Amino acid sequence: MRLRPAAAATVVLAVALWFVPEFADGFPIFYLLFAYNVFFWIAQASSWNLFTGSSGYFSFGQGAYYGVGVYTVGVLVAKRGWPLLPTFVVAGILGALLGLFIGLIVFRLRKLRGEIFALMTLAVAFVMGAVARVSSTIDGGQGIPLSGVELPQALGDFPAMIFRLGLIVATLAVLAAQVLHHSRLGWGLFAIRDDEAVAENLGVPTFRFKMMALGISAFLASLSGAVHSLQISYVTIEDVFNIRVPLLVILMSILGGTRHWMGPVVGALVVYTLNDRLNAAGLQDVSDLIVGGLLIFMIVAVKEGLYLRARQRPLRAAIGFAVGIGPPIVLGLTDSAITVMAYGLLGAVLLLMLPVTAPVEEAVPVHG
Amino acid sequence: MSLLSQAVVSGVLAGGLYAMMSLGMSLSWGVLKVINLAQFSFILLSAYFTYQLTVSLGIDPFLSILVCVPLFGLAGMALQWVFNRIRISEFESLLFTFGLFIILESLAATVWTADFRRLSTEQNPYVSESIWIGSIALPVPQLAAFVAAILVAFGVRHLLRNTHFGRAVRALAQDRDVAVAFGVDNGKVSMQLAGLAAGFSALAGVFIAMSRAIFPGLAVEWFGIVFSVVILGGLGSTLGTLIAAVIIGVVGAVATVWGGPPMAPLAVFLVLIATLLFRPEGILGAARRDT
Amino acid sequence: MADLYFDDVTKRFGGVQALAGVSGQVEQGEIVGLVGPNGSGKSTLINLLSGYLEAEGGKITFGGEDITDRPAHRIIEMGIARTYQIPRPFGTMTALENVSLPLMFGTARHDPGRARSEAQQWLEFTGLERHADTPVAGLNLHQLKYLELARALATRPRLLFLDEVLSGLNPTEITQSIEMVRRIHADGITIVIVEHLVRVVTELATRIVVLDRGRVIAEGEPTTVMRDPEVVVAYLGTRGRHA
Amino acid sequence: MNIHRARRRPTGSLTGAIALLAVLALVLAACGGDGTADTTAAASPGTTTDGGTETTAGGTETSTGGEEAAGDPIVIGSTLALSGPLAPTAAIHKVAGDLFVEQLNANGGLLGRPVEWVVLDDESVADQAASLYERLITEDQVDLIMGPYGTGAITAAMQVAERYGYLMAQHTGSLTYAFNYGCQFPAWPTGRYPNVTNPELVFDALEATGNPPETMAFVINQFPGTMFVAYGYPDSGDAQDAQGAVSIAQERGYDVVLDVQFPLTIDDWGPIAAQVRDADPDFVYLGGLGVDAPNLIAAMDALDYQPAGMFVQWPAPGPVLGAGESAEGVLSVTAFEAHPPFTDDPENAQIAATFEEAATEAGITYAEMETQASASWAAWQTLVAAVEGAGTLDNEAACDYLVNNTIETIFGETSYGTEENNYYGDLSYVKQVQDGDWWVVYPEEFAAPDHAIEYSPEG
Repeated sequence: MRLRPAAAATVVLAVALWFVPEFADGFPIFYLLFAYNVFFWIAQASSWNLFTGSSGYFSFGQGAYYGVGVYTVGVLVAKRGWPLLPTFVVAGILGALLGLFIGLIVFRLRKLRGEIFALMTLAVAFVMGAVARVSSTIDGGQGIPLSGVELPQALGDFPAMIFRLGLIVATLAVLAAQVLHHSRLGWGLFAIRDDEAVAENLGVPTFRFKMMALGISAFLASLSGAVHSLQISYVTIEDVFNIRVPLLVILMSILGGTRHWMGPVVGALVVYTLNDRLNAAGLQDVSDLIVGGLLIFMIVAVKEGLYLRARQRPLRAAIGFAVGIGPPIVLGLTDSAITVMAYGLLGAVLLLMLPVTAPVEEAVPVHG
Repeated sequence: MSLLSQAVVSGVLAGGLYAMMSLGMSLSWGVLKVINLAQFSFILLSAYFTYQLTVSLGIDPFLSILVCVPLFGLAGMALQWVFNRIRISEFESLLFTFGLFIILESLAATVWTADFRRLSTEQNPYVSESIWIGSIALPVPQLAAFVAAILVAFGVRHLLRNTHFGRAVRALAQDRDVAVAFGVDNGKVSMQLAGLAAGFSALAGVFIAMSRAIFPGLAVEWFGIVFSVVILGGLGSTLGTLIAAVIIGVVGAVATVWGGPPMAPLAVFLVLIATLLFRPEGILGAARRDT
Repeated sequence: MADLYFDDVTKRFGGVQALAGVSGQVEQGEIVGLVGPNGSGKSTLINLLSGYLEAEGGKITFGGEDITDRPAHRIIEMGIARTYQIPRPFGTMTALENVSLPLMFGTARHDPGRARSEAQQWLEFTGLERHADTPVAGLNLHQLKYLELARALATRPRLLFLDEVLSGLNPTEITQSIEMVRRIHADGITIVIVEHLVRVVTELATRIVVLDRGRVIAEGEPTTVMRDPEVVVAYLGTRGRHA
Repeated sequence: MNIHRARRRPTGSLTGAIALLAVLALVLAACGGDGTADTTAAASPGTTTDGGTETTAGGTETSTGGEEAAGDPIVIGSTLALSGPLAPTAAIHKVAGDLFVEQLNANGGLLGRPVEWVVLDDESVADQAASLYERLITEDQVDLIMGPYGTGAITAAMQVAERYGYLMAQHTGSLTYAFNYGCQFPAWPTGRYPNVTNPELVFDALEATGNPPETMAFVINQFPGTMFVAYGYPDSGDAQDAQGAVSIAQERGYDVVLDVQFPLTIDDWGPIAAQVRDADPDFVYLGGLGVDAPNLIAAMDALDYQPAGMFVQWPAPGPVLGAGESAEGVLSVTAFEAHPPFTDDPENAQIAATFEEAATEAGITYAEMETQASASWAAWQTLVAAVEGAGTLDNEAACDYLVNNTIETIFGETSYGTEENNYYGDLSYVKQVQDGDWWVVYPEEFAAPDHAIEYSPEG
């Protein structure tokens, strides 16, 4: 398959970003950590959407794959002293195996669809936590401190390292989503999403395709979880196997738009940035009101997702962003680039939320 | 032996509470196609209201039912009105109500602080009281919840089977468009049902306040158990919900006694998975129709 | 030599015996009309023969190969395609994308780009070229039925099942559609057509098979078959039942 | 989702609301824009030209006592679990911190400059805490940091602090084996081996009654801290870490008739209560925290069962008392209680009194100063003592000062800088519920006036 412009752009961007840490004196190191977190959520959201967005099988299982990744590092590296980088790959593979195992059961043994499939994945996530709790080889309630873990020096000091690791995983996830989006696999999945029986009857190997997508998705989610364990630095069941990750991932993908690979990327950037700035904006008691409120309004007002909406209304997005960054620049609150960006995104989002008047059919074809 | 039987009984009663907490979610998801996380907020807030009424008015906690149930019933209806208005899809509703959940939790934290709130034994004598059957103790709050759950489950079952409202609801549950085509007033019926669902959650909240300490972060801890009950019982099946909750309560209790408390969640979730595999539509079979 | 051959195929849904051992064959180049009252098993038979459903009993061979237990997505490679009574397009795709999909699978296995360009010609064949980039939600029933045809033809079938392509169309549309079927047949594609409008079938088909309650009750040259008393009873009887 | 339906929905009516939300959001974001989160700052960071006298004197009271702090505020950053499961206890640390900073500023501030405390919400999640500390240090560039609350958050924050060489005083981190950062200063006097010293203390107390229990039941919350005290942490490779309450009990010849663990979140206490009743021990050792104690007590009450004696590791004190009669005689450990001899020192008495006011005002149900609040207070005293002692905001210097000097905290003479991860000894005392309130009852010399431990296996 030839390299498409989008993919090329992604690779170029990734390579460029790779060297950002070299100029770390020019900006607060926190930017690297912030960027890492955005990468993390991009990887998670993209991996979720890779399967669910394409196939229409709604999964709550993200927490399970993520957790497998985190605990693989916790157990093998912190407890057994395995080297870090190889373990990442192992974590990804274990996650993929879990995904394929689930797939085998729900797609072959039983043909579960819709809600039942969603509930099944939710149940699996619960079980993973329960298993970690009873098994003292995994956790057993003690939790696992990762303070002693040997970090690879090759990638630079911690901020640079985790930034680069996150960058790699996010790039992989986005590339995977792009390739899928334009491949026979992708089209097969889109067909499955629209009408699985007809797709099968037209020659789409539905079972194999669903398994492939699930495997890739789980691999990426678990890999990204493994990297994230370094950020957590102290792994506990409550922190890892909670409902937070799956809910946020679903949230980001749907807000950004599940129909295009850019959707989860946009969703992750917007949600994480606003969440970070609002939650840290002090007045904690009201910041939650805003996060919740924004969420509600976005769901109501931008059903097709921010990305597609922005593509129909690029002007709105641009104006919104400009208006957004206005106040802080006027008020001279430019000491934090992230805050300024947050204003921009907020402005863009709010403007995009205004009702669309012109017919949406004008929308550029979603796929292709 | 007495240990096991006592454990089983307390499991059954705990099941009553789980059922009470899950009925609203099950109806909302199964019939209205709204995955309503706000049900958890209703439970939490109702518990706080119960706490507040009992402490500041010095009334019997049971009396707060008279306030909480109608109050949250109305809240539920209002919310459903919005959902109908914006024609929300199933998974959009999940996110919408997640936002609501966040908001309501932080409101609770603002009003009652993040600190624990627990009715003292004087204010709430029931917490340590039991009704005895031979050597078996039936703790009052759980017992009350259990009885309430049975009444509600069968009440709703009767309602749905033998009333015009019920037929309308079942019609909607099976195929909304067809039902509407046949003249069912989706808006009215769904709001009524949403009101009921929210009322049930409020009722659960009262029993929660009577049986344990509450704090804003508590609500999210209920996700596991409630979703398990809802799944096991079959979406929208009230009787299924009740039975599922009891099964889960008992399985958890027995696992606790035999394998230790950490075994309880594992046992419960394994039962859950087995059910999904072999009775995907829930223990009572075709849940939607059974409602 | 019989191209499609099926022997004693059975299917039941719950308690209902949809097909109670149906046998028959379809010769190369035929247009077989499959008729019968509602619930007689016409669509079920098509679903089995096109691999959409799995038969419980019996044997199906095509071009001498046993395809009874072959997974649906491999049947298409054999050169069997079908349309649906109620059109089932891929709802989130444009007309062109709908037709290009089968071209990426089955025997063609083109990459998406090539598939699109080839799909275009099938849209032209069915006169939908102007709607290539219209999301299917923007098409009317007549166009959707043609889209079904285009999608099926894109798989380059040797045998094509048409499940009530005419139902719901107005007289002019019906005439056009019949014309279309003739053209397809003229391209050397064997056709099995399920149709309610007996007039049309007798006019189109080279041979007619009559199903009733999951059984073949008559078969043969159209005009003679339609005069067969049992057939008449079955029809009138059903009409009565349905009135 | 059907794009074509989407557009026909009536969203217009929402516009107003959205616009309003927009304004609100922008305003709020503006508050956070410059990083000034929920802060406690001097009433008026001295607009008067630099009048504050620099000081290099050690100790907690700044030598400029009374004088108005002046100059640019010194910013101290930290996170707390202001929401999530750990929020109930974190709320206490918020009150303590606010009060301490307020008093500090009233007494001439730090190095003569006013102090501003920036506290962010880590939502009880470790990785949140990590990135927030990262932000406080490298983006907001706070001068100093204070530890968060909750084992996970503390561990995560400590890694960040170590990365940038920030001194980290922390209140209640209990993974004593994991905290090997030389500039972390645990104010809570648990000692390096609470898994040994804590149980020893409790068992000594029981034996001091002359009528100790013979059978014991252990009911342990699967929370890292309580697990550590109950079973130790063998993986650390340190022999002493491998011990724990259970093994020590067995060494002492108690008959362990029940040993169960339970998940952090538990819905049904009935079966556990039934198990305890079934084992009918002379003494129940509940390795629990928060509201585990009242929940278990209520469940046992419901079975009409009251054990002869019961100990609970780290309870939320209020709810335990809420259990009324049944809570009488329950034992726990504490580092400070608002009664003599702890309040003999007038300054401590003063602190305890003002804290109670502040806590009551903040709506904390149990407003008296005890372990959590005092540990929090000591942590702040530690930080201030370090900076004042070193006479500079340089974290390294401040750290050295603490390692090499003895300072004064609410717990008395405190010398960190031990070989044992700066844990300076276990200053825990046994407290007991008597007549509806907590009293320290052991060791005698710290017992509240005319209070002594009450226990007998006969109940």
